Amino acid sequence: MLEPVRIQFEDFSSDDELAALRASSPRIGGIATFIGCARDFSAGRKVSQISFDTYASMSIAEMSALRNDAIEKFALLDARLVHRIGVIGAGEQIVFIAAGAEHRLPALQACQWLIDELKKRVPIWKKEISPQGDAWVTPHP
Amino acid sequence: MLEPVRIQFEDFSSDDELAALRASSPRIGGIATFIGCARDFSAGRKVSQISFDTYASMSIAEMSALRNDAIEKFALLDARLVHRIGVIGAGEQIVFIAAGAEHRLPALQACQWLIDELKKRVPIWKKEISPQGDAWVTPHP
Amino acid sequence: MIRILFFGPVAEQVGTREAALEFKAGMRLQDAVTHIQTRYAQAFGLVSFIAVNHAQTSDMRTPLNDQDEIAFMSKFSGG
Amino acid sequence: MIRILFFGPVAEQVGTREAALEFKAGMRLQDAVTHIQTRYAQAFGLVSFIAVNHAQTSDMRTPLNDQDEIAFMSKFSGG
Repeated sequence: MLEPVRIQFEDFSSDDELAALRASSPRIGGIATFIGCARDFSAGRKVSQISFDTYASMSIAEMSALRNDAIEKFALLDARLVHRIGVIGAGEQIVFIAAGAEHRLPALQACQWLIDELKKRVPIWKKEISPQGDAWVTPHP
Repeated sequence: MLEPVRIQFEDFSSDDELAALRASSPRIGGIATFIGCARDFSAGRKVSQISFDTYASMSIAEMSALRNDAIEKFALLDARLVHRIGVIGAGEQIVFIAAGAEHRLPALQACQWLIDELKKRVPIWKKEISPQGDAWVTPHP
Repeated sequence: MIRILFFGPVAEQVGTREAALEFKAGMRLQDAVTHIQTRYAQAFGLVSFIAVNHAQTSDMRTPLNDQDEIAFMSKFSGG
Repeated sequence: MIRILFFGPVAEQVGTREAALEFKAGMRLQDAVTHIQTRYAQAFGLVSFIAVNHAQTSDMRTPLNDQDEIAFMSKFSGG
């Protein structure tokens, strides 16, 4: 059984995550997901790969807390968060978020809230690898 | 190759749809999806199946127009809409929407807009089948 | 001939998914509506939208052509 | 011993992912911060958040215990 909150090197399957989410309750009427992908272009430069580092134990703790917060705040039936680390090629998947609720609006709102909060609260850092050199990404405030 | 707008009896695979969406551009940074599922409970009654009818040729025309409208309105790189018809068991998938953009906000906004508009503009009707009898669903205004 | 289509709750009430209406030169949407309203009074109470050749319209003066397809539809409930 | 952790840009600047600091009774977070700030002045400029045992804190009076884990982190950029 796939854990609902994970940090992993391997790619993920949306079908597998959605099957796990749907198995949690037959009362789910709406599932919103967000998938972040590695763009091949950033800040005017071609990007070939993105390398991710994390404080894994704190990330898992923060992602679990986020999941619990979202379930409570939006009355979700279930939610899942998966973030990959290591070196990810352009066009590949980075992060998966899913929120399942009885109706669509809370699912969609929770999904957006989860990805926004993940970016703020989860200790993960990315470095863009391009033919012109590597650069850590500094988020704008 | 899977068409980006479809009405079909068969179930769909999010992985297959997402692979087709991601193949459209390596510049996609965010993909938002919405999946509607058949709830096992509605208006106080247990629901065992939902039966869908459609005016197929008009639905395809409306869904294609919706896709074009969303791509323009939210500057999406691609979008997909799949709706199942026929008899769908409780817990099963009904509808799939995906919106891919360079950044997450337009993808999330487009996804919500697409499912809201689909419900308003696409000629599909559902009948809930329950042990207490069948009932066409009348949407609230 | 004009092709008349019914779906979902309307089709169930009418008892068929399709009907035909003889085309006459100069016909307008209002003529088809009046015919359906008379022939299927009870089902017509469910109708909220009308589409002529896949496009919704509420303009009853819309001129009809032979082979046109008119759908009488109740409120949508997909998604 | 207190375990000091660095990640991402901070680890790259420091040149290591982990350092150790001798624990002394009565130590507070401020003592660890002063030590790191002195020893890795340049990397410290990148630090925006500090976590003690996986929980972010900005309270420099936080008492430390032997075996504590302190992370000096730059702004997050995941997702």
